[in-house]
Amino acid sequence: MFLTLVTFLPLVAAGILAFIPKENEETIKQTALAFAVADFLLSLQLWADFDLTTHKMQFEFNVPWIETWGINYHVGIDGISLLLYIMTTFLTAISILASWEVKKYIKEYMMAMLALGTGMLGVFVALDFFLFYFFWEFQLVPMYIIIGVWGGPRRIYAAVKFFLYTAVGSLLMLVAIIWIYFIVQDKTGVYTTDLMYITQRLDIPLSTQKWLFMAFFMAFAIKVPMFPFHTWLPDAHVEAPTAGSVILAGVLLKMGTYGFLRFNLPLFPHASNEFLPLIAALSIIGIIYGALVSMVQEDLKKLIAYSSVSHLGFVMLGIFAFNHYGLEGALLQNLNHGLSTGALFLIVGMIYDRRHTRLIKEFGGLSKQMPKYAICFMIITFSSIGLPGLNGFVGEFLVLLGIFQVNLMYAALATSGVIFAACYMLWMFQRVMFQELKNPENMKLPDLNFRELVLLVPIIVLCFWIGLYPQPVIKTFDASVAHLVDQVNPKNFAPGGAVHAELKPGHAANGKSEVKE
Amino acid sequence: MDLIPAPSIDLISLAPALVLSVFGMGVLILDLFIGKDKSILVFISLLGLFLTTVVTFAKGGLPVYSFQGSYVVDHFSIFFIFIFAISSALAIMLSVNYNRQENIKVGEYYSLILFCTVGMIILASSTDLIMIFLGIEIVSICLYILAGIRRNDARSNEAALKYFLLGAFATGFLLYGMALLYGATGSTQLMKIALALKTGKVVSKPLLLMGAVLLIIGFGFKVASVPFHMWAPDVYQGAPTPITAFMSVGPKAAVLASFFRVFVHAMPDMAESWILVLSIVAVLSMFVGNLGAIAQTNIKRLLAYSSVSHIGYILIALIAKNSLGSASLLFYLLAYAFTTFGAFAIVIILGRRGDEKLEIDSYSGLAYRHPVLALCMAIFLMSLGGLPPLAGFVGKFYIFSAAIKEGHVPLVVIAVLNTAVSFYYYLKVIVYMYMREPAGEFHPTLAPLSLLVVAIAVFGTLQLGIFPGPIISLAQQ
Amino acid sequence: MIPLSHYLVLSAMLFSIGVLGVLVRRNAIVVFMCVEIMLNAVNISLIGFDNYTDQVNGQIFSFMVMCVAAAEVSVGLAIVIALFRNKPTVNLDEFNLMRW
Amino acid sequence: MLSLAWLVPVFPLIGSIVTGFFGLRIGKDAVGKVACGSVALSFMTTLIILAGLVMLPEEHRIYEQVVFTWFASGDLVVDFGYQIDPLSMVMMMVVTGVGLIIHIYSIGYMHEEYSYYRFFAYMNLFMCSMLLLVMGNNFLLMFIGWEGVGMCSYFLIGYYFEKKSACDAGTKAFVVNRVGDFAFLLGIMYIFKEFKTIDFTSVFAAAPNTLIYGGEAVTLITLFLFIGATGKSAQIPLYTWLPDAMEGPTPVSALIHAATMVTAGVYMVARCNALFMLAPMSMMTVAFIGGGTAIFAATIGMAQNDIKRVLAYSTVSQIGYMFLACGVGAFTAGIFHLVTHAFFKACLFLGSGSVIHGLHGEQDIRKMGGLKKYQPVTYLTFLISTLAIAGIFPLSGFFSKDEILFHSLVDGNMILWGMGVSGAFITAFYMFRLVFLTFHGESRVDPHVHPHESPKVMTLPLVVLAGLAAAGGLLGIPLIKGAHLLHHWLEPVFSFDMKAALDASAQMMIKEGHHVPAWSHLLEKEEHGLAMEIGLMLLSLVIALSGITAAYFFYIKYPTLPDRIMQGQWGYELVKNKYQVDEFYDATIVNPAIEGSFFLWKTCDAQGVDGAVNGVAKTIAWFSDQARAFQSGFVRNYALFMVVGFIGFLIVVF
Repeated sequence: MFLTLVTFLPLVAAGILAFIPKENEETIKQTALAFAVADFLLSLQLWADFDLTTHKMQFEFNVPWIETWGINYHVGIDGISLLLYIMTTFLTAISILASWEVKKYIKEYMMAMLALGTGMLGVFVALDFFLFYFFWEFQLVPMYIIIGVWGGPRRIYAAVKFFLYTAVGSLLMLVAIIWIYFIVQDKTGVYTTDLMYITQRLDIPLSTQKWLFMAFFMAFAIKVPMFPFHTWLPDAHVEAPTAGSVILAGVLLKMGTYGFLRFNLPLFPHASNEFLPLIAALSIIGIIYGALVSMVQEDLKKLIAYSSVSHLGFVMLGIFAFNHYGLEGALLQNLNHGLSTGALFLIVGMIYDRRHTRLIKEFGGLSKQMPKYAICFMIITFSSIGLPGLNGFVGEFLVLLGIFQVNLMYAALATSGVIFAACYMLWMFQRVMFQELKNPENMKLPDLNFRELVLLVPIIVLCFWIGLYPQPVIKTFDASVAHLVDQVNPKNFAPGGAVHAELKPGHAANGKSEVKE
Repeated sequence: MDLIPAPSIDLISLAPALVLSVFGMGVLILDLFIGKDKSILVFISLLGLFLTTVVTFAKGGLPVYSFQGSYVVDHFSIFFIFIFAISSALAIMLSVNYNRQENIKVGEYYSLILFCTVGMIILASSTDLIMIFLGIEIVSICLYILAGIRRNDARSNEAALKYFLLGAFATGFLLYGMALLYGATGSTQLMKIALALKTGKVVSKPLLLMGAVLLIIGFGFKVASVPFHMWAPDVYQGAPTPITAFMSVGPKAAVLASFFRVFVHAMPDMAESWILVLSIVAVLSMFVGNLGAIAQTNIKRLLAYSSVSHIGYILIALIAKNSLGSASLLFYLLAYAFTTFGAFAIVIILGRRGDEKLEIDSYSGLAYRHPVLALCMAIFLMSLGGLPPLAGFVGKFYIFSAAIKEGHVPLVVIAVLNTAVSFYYYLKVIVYMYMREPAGEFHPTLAPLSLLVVAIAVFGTLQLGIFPGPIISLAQQ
Repeated sequence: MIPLSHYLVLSAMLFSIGVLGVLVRRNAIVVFMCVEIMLNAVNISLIGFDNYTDQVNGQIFSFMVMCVAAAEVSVGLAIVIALFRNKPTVNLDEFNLMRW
Repeated sequence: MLSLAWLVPVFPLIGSIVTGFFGLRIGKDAVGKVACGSVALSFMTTLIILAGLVMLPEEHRIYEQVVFTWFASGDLVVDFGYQIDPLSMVMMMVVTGVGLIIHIYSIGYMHEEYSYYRFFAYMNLFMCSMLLLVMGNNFLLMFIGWEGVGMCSYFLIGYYFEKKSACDAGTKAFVVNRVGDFAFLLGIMYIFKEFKTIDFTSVFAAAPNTLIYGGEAVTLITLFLFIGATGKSAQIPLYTWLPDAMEGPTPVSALIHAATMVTAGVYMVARCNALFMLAPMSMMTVAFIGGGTAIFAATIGMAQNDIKRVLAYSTVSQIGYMFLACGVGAFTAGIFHLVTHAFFKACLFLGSGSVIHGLHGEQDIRKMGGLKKYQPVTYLTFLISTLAIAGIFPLSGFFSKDEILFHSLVDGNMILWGMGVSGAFITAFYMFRLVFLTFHGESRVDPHVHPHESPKVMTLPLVVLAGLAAAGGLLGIPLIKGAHLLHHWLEPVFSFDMKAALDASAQMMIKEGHHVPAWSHLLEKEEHGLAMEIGLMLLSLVIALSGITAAYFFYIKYPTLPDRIMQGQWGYELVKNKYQVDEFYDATIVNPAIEGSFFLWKTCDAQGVDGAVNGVAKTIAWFSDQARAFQSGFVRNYALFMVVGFIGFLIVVF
């Protein structure tokens, strides 16, 4: 019940905001921030009460929702989702504070932000297919509105692209969800969409697994985004307002990787193993390709967007290492990317607020003018590069270590990403912050104000904390990851898995003939 | 053996149609005796619809057949009558203000809607080809008139003419199909047809197939499925907006009910043939509807094309031909009714005399002038698109479930891809409402009844989307 | 007895004539008359079937068809008249205000 | 006493935080005091630890201190722990000692700078990272330091961030280092895969029983590690960043790019001697890369005109010697040279800094000359260090270099020895060229500049370092038994039982069913007479002297000769242009990468991938237009479609 409260608190806050007259801008902003911070603090309580020793779902809450279909309102949290959940509340609060200077329709903006918060939190706690899909699609709308209304010049194009692209993937997932629903019903006679129940009992032949895997893969790979499905991301990032980018990078992309962890791996372990080469290849291409393309970008946000493609490649690679290191590294890297890239977007947003441009060539030598900004930017840059001692390193190392156990070539190719990361980040940093301060427009830029420091300092502190003492974070993952490793271990599923898992002939006869190769 | 057997007529099972007919005639007659103010007629019509709904639930021990099995009262038909009553009531409520604004001072208007509803009730309850034919014709003839009720408006006229000529043309096909079916099986009653098919007592297989195809054309026309949909955009655009809304929900639902009975109940034993044809029709409808809608600039035409695509989704429920299929059909239609009426209600509210605001770009910036209206419109559009937590999503989920249960996965994949395409044009409207600066002024006519319609529609859309449980249980009976 | 196929062929031919008429004629009234031909074609086959199978359903059906056809005529002509008031022509090709 | 170890890196860290965040507020004097004080504290702590370590019995001279568990995942446990053993002790002494001297020097050198505090913050942070590097008890902690020094190096090279060349050099240094780090990381991961741990002690103890001598695993591991070392220590092919790194302030060059950071690679290879000894192929690679770099960089050094660049190439070349030593298994010799090199090269750099300071920023040796009368202290210390690097008896360089040459012949082969010897000749030549051009002869100084001697705070460190450069050889006096202190000291670290390792390997191979090759010859140790050793010493002395003589001949006796001879010589041009390696890298790697990236972005991404996405949208829009076109508005058309549909369906059904 507490979990439900934390999840829906932002939506309630959005409802409350609706009743504040839109002239009271300060009240609106403060109320929104107060609720977001409160939600963050409440979510910390979850961590405090979290039992590290079990992989089982905690804070579970399960009530029937649509009984006829066996759909429940089932929420719960485990080591995999807990920290993503907390990061979501954290970044929601940060984003709201980052949006202090939004000029138009502030009330609607805050409402959208808060509604988005609930949508994202819901995705991470939903333990019912239907409920998951419900939240998964639900959060699209506020994000779409945020990009489309408060975005840059090509915001409509970007917003529609974002929406449609992600919708295509998720609709295919919907088909798969329904399919699973009937497979389970055929096998057990129970109509249910309960994830836990299905995960334990879903035992399907490899060919079916492959199709279902592909459907889920499309939904999540687009969200992540993996290599050929990434082009919505630069557009969305470039056009989104600062806070939108922060949320997009910090949370929305994580929903994709979370989906792989929560659905693809446990539900289709065999297919996951079969698809490993493909996904590893796409991830590695993503890592290198994202980095190279990022190197030559002229727009700061686009650069960071492409760097996300690269970073998320690491995360995917870690997930598909199927071992403890890789998975924990991926989870950690999820958080790290959320923090570092979120902070980078904030940083770019701050300079954009001052100069109304994000073109790298417009800048140069800002260090001289804005030393505080320079320090923050520098730390975050190195965190993004993955410098040991900052947050990026541990996750990256674990991911690489994980994939190394699988294949030396994968690891070698992926590790080359660390070189490219240094190239594009440092080159960008050099052109923006170093060199001569030539552009007269940059001569009088004010340094960070108090609010902006308040935004960045907590993130920087977290960066150091995760970099120097990530143990509390990793411990949180441990039990759940160990369980997941077990689930995807080839030893634990029958080879072929076919005979006893055939569908009943009467029912899906057509389906089989049409669907199997 | 009596020479003239006394027909066993169960009046209670006929009550809905009878009550509504009485009210319809009452409205017609009363119209002669009252002055210019027709609002009393509205009240009486709504009362009639309400009473119809009440008496619908009076019958116990379902299903009950009357007229030697030509007419049935079962859960299926009751649910449909419920849908019809809601859609007709909403249409009437929407019309009040619209008629005032467009200066339509015709008393028959309301009685025609009521008669049309009677036709729908008959259509949904009939289990005999003759009755079905009669029902369809009652509905159609009323609609021909209603579409052209703005006698001085060239578009309205044109709509009526097109609808009428093509409708009659399609009736020819339908009728021919019925005749051949009758000839092939020796009966006009659906149950006997089913029996004949089951036992193989078919005079001629080609005749049967031909009949089935002709029936598909007839029904397909009435529900505006591709390639028999072409009247729909034009007629939707030309007809008065409340009638457009009405047309796109009630009559279609009625025809679908009958469509379902004829094909799923009467011809399950030749399913392979008609499933193939219906699949093609469904796929074409989805594609043509969605693709056509993308290019539209007129909101009514857009919604018309969108309704074509929705027929595509609904036909999947028929193709599934299982109990889930019928239940999902019911649920989807109810959801669709709420959503469509809601959308059209907003269209009507935004328009005013001489400035109907039917072009999509006239919606620019609506969200900043009238946030609630814009939000409602967005809800309806998203529900049409099928986004949770709205009714349209649950409906689609339901239909897709029915189809996947039968293994029609490719069909469903096509359907979901089409859904994605459809998001584009629904989003387009939202883009105009939310993401563009207001272009002109808005002068919505905020009539109480219209707003009530919006409120009901929003409530229905959200209720069916978030807590669809009760209605699903009802639909599954 | 005249074999059933004769009825059916006649009916089909009439129906086809009606369909063709609808497709090629421009005058709204003529088109509508072609539709009537189609309906009557159906009547022939209905009665033919009846005659052949010794039933009455088809005859009842054809009565219904006639009634409906009559009703359609009245409505159809009313629509044409209303149309004619606004635009003095019955040429269908001149009615395409709404398209695309 | 040893338990104080954790404090050593903490002092500079605190110093860095204080100077970095409060530097502007507390003023320059305080910044200087804090920075030097923190390093001094670490130095003193190091001395205490040294005392503690000395007091331990020889075979127990290893002390591990786990501060906390950095992270653990599955069976991977990475401690934040320190390891004090003779090797790390040597490094700590060098780092803190030389570091302290250079910090003091910097007070004078950097005095005019506005962002004085920033400089010291970076310097202190560097000290902290470098100490982590040498003190870490596992590979990953070493890697923290490894990357940390890289980052500080990046900042310090780009200290004058308004100069584009400085920024470019910084970025280049970091990126090239990253190439090495990439391999280092792979090496660490490989080690973990084989050993399931990355702690030094466990890995090295388990190595002989886990890895097969000369096997694929150990060869790959060591090669990966060595590539990492080439990045950090500026060896072929990753040396190009170091000459550019001279963009940084001179104390930085002295501390980071001469004495400490760049030798981290040597430290790492020496640290992993237990692994390298198992991989003969890698050892050969190390030796040849080292020897090759030694001679290659030396030739470039002959033709450079920037005083710091000459020293930079000299550094590259000297580190090459250290690798050469490691490659032939003479790890002690490598570390010995590392130590002496730290002394004399730091002195040289600081001396050059003094010269530059005295000439107000002039770095071109063609615009110097005759400075010895203006800067006597600088000249003297510079000369001592130059003699040391040239290998003149009895200065430190003589001992360390000679040891390397001896081992390269005895444990290596003639080729390696030849490389070393010719490198020594060239070294003597270009170093004296530098001295002659800078301090002797006619003054070519810009008449507006008035050279002057540097302040005490700068000359004192020079004197100290010159003293160390002169006396450093005492650490390893050859020939006399027991007088080679360093050798004795490092014995516990570098004692590798080859026989046991080979036996273990043989057993593993038998277990796996492989044929065991004959390894017995590896254990044979040739005995060399004293005469040979002395002969080699004399030979190298002669070579050094001839190098000096050549330089004298060219640059003092006939100063016009070099120009006349070299004019238009392709060989000279080639050397002067540094063999065009930078250009080669630009043309083959950097530019293709950037152009390729543009191609990927503009063509692949925008037109290909995104083009496909938009193409789908466009196709749909096109179909939409088509679908619309059917809707002609004519009733008869609509009817026609119905009939067509009807016929179509009839065809489908029948």
